[in-house]
Amino acid sequence: MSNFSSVYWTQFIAIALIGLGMVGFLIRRNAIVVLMSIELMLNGVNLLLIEAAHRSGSADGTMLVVFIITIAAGEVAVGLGILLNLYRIKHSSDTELYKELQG
Amino acid sequence: MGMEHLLLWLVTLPLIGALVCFALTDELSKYFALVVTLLGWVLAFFVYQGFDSAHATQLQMVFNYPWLNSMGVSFGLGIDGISFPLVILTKLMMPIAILASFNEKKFMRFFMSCYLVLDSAMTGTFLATDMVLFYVFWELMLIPMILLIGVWGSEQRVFASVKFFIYTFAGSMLMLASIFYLFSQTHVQLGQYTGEIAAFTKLNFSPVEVFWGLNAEKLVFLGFFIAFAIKVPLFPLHTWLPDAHVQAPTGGSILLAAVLLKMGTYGLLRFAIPIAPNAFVEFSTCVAYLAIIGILYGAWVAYQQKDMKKLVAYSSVSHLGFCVLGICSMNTKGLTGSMLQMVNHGITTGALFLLVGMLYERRHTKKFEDYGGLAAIVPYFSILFVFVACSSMGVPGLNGFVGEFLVFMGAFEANQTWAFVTVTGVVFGALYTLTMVKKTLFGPVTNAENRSLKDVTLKEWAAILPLCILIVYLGLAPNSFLSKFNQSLDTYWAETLKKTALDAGTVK
Amino acid sequence: MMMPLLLAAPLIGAIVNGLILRPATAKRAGVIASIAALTSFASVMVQHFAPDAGPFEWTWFTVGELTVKWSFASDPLTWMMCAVVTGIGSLIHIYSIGYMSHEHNAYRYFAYLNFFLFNMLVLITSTSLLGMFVGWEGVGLCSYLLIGYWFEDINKAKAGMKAFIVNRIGDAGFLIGIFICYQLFKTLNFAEIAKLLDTQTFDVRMLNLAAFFLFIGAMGKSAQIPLYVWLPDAMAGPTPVSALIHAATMVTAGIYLICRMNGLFLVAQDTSLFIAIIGISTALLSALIATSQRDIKKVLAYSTVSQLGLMFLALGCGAYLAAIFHVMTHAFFKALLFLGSGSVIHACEGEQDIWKMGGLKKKLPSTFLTFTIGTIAIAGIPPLAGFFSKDMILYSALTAKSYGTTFWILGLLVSFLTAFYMVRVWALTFLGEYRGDKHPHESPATMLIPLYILAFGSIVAGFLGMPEGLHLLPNYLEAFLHPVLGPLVEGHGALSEERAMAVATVSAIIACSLGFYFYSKPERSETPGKILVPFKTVFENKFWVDELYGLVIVKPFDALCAFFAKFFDPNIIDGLVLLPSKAAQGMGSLLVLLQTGIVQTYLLFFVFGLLVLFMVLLKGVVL
Amino acid sequence: MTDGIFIAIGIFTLLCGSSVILCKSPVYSAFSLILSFFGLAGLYILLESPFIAVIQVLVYTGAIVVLFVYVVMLMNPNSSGAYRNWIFMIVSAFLAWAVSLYLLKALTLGVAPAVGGAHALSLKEVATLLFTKYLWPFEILSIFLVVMIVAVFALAKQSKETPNE
Repeated sequence: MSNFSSVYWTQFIAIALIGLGMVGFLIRRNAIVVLMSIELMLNGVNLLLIEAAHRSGSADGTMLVVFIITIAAGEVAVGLGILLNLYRIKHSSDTELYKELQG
Repeated sequence: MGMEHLLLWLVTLPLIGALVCFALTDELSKYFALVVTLLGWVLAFFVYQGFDSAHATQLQMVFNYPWLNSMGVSFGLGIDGISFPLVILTKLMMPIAILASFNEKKFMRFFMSCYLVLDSAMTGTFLATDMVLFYVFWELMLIPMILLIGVWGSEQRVFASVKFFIYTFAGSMLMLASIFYLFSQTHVQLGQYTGEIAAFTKLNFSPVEVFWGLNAEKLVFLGFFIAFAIKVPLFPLHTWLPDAHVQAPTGGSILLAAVLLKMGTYGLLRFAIPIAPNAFVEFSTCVAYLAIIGILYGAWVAYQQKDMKKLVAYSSVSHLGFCVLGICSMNTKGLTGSMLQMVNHGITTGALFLLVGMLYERRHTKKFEDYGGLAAIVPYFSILFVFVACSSMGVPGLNGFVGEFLVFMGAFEANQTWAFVTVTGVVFGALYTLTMVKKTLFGPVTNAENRSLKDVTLKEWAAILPLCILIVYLGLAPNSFLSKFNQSLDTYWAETLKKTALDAGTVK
Repeated sequence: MMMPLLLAAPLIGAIVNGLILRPATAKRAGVIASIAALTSFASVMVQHFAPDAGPFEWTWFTVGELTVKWSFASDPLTWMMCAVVTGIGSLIHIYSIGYMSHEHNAYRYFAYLNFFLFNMLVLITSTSLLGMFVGWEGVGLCSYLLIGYWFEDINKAKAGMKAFIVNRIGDAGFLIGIFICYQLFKTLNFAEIAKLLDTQTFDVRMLNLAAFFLFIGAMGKSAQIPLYVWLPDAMAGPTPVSALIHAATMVTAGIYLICRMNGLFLVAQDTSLFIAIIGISTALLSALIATSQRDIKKVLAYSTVSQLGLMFLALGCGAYLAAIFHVMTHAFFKALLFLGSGSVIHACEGEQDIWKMGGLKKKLPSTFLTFTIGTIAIAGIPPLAGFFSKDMILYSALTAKSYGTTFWILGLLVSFLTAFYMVRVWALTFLGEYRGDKHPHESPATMLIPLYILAFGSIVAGFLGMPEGLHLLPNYLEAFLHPVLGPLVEGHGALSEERAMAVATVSAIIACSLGFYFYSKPERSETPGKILVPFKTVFENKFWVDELYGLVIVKPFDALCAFFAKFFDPNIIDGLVLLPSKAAQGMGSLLVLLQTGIVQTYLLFFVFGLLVLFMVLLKGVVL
Repeated sequence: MTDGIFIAIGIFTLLCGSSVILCKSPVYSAFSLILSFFGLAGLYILLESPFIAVIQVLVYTGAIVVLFVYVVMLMNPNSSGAYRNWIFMIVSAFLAWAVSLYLLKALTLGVAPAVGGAHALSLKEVATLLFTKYLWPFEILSIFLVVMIVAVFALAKQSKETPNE
């Protein structure tokens, strides 16, 4: 398991994850799914970091991943808190309804 | 009080008065402001006496106080032939403007302090011998004027004051650009930065074409010229004047017409022409055309106006066109004529606005159709109205004629077709003035409120009488006033155009 | 001492009446005004018989090399004009006491009248063109105020304004004339100009131009062809005003100007010819119009215009003496006719239509007598003033250098028409039965005395300038005005002077009898109308000149001003000024559309931005 | 052989990832998220960093996704219109595809050759690194977490006051 013939695969998967996350938070109307797709993108980045750490052998990459995970946790907590409040007002999590801040 | 402090007092007295005015009650501030401006008369009288007409070309009573030493800018005040009549005019019109706004209802204290700040700013602009100081006063003058129009004006006052401010301010931005360029040139050409206007006139410009075939001198001239043309107001840049006048309170209108419009022509004489004489010589023909169009256009548009103040505003465009034409004719007669026309226009239009203000205070309307047949009801008012209308038309024997006649002589000497065209301006001038007189005074009394109008009150007599006396005095014996600054105007062209293409023979 | 008093008296009278005393009754105001006029008349008389020190001088303004002085001349021409103006002026002041008795604040009228007298005297006595211009415009102003005296009626106010504007057009021409004169002679003083004209020679074209523009000024003031339209409308003012201003004094200012500058006009030959042509054509046109006017004052107004035309004919032909002589005689009998018509109108309580009068011979005997003398004088019947002065003009026209005979024939036709319409007016008002519904009564004494004096003047005035040929009386006027107007030019025309006089008299007598024949009996008074029906309508509507002016000048000018005031200024120029502010608002409203409020749209922009960023950073890399 | 397992797990993760964004009801997308995280953990193990894999499973999947599921249950979302309009989907798909391509290009450009032996990262190494080089970020992170908790409490409290109509 030590070495792979090519780095290509992991990067492909990571970037695919990021792309999926990006598509996700653009097309879904449900706010929660938007948050999930952001998580997806973050994990795509983690994968890239781990692959780099693995390839270069230094543990910096893993450190970064740990930090990313904690931040993601915080971010989700606040995100969901806000969503709950919005839900309390709008009784729906559909992003189309939250349009008061219009021009 | 030594002579040199006189000018300093001339500028700062009203400023101090303005500050004190804040502290007084509404009632008291009225009379206090009047006293301050009458003191202004006294000071002006001293200046009138102290001014030595023999050498009116040099700056007299110079007061200099180092202000921004590093930049070579000093708080310099001085008076010479060109600024002398206009300073006297400013000090003369102040108490009249204050008298005209005695029965203002709201914020009288601030109203009066606005006037006093305006007074000091205007006097400062005329007396400043330092470019930066001139610009400071030039901008300071706008602020009280905006407040006067914006706070105490009539219906669309805010629109008018914003338009007035932005229009004039945009112009002075161009001027600022020219000032910066000149300032930098002083360092390059004269070794060290200096704000002195005299130093500015000694600069010479590189003939290299910057863009559109305009070299540095032409650009500097245009910078100054556009700012002053807006203020004059010259033909295409005049549309702020009717709005500002219609919405301004009576006192504001008087000062706007009597003094602020003269800033433009004064600026041309003091800054634009001496600093960039070649450019002026080249542009003088098209400036003259603009002035001529302004004269005729102002008269034609005034003829069709429904609103009294708008009519008088457009008449100011026409009268000021005469002043600019006088300057562009580039000879002593034209210049003296334009200088006299500035003073005369200030007095006549000031009186006209005073009268219109009287009607506005009684009927609160400026439209012609609300008036008609007043001659039977208010005889004294109608005598004054016809008298001032005659002076505005330029009937000889009154002050309007002398200025116009000299401008015509100057224009005729410079270019005969100019004179032929502008003389018809005299006919149109009579046309719109008489239409105004007909619509307000003659004909049957159309609506009932006019019947109960009361005639001129004592306060109004106090305001209008000095103007009438001056109208007759300047009409019949302008010589004593003229001889004061005559000498400076004779040598003005000799000096300023000496540096220009005199040898190139462009000047006739 | 006399000269300042001459001017000061009417000015003080005006100020006392108008501003200080403002007396309630017309009588008191009239008395003050008349005293002022009489003192100035007296000072003129004293001035002549005991001339005091030299001209009274005072500098008005000096600018560079141009110095303008107020100074008052006392040469014979000025004296004669002052005598005529103040003499007839004071008579009219006395007359108007009676005429304006029922006006409630007549002090205003008398103040204006005195102020007018002052301005006219300034015009006549000033020694420089500019001083004259001051009087010129002052007189225009007073005629504006007096015509629009009854300002309640808007049409009268409009007539006043029309008079002032048309005069102003003439004054604009006058101003240009002054500029050209100053450019040529470097001075505006008459004496100096005359001296310069004798000594140096100037470019004839420029002289003609200067003369032409000065003539435009004269045209405006003395109502010649293009600028005469204001005089008939000026009848809106009270009748004494018409008598004083529009018959005797103001309208003659143009002629006085040309006589004063006779040196210039003598040299400028083609302008003089132009003046003669304009003069005779105005005379002919207005004489034709006068034949079919209904309003008595309009007839007299047109007759004044035609008599002025004759005077300008004389000026054109170089006979300045003839013109001045006619000015004097015309002042007498025209003032007499106007005041006579004034007392007729006063009697018929404001009725001015001659077809509604008639048979006033019995009710207004003295007015009838004086009016008859006036009619005979103007018609040119020998012993009276009109004959001599008109004949001098016709003879000078005959002996003129170019087109002598044609001018003479046309002049003869004009005097024929004059006699005809004057007898028509005379007959319709005084003969036959009274056709109106009022009950006319004789006017008070104050109105009749001036009429008698003027009647006497009309008879005697002719003898002053009798031509030498008749060997009856020496030509006093010629001797008196010789120094100023130069010698009487002796020319020779188709006829000798005596024969020309005879022809003129015969034509006048034929015209009078024709007029008398037609208009004395009511049934026959319609016939002339029927004979020349097509012409009658043309004459009655004054050749539609006013309507033509309205169409060609007034309407397009109003349209032009309305275009500028209502469309061009607010939309184009103001539009350009407000353009930046409107553009800013427009842009603002566009950008607002981007703010949909939905989170995803912002995320889309975010991703799009990312893409662009990558494109920029990885320029070389092609996907 | 290990390549094969790696690709299999990779494809499995991608499938779960796509089902996260494609399923109509959020509940299914939450569960597919969990599955994709397990796939990821597998990949981490294959990349010889078991510590991260454990963290991934414990913290990420255990805590965060559970929170998601919990909130999804609270909001009982109706899976009405799940997706935005068509044009929006096409545009966003294209953009995502373009960005990913660029990312791929960028990564391949900057790849440094494998330097030094690729060896499994022992926990000791990670821990020493944590407390030496990354001490400050670690402390700041703790402050960040405290702030996060306070924020969430504030949000929660606020919800009590707003009248839940």
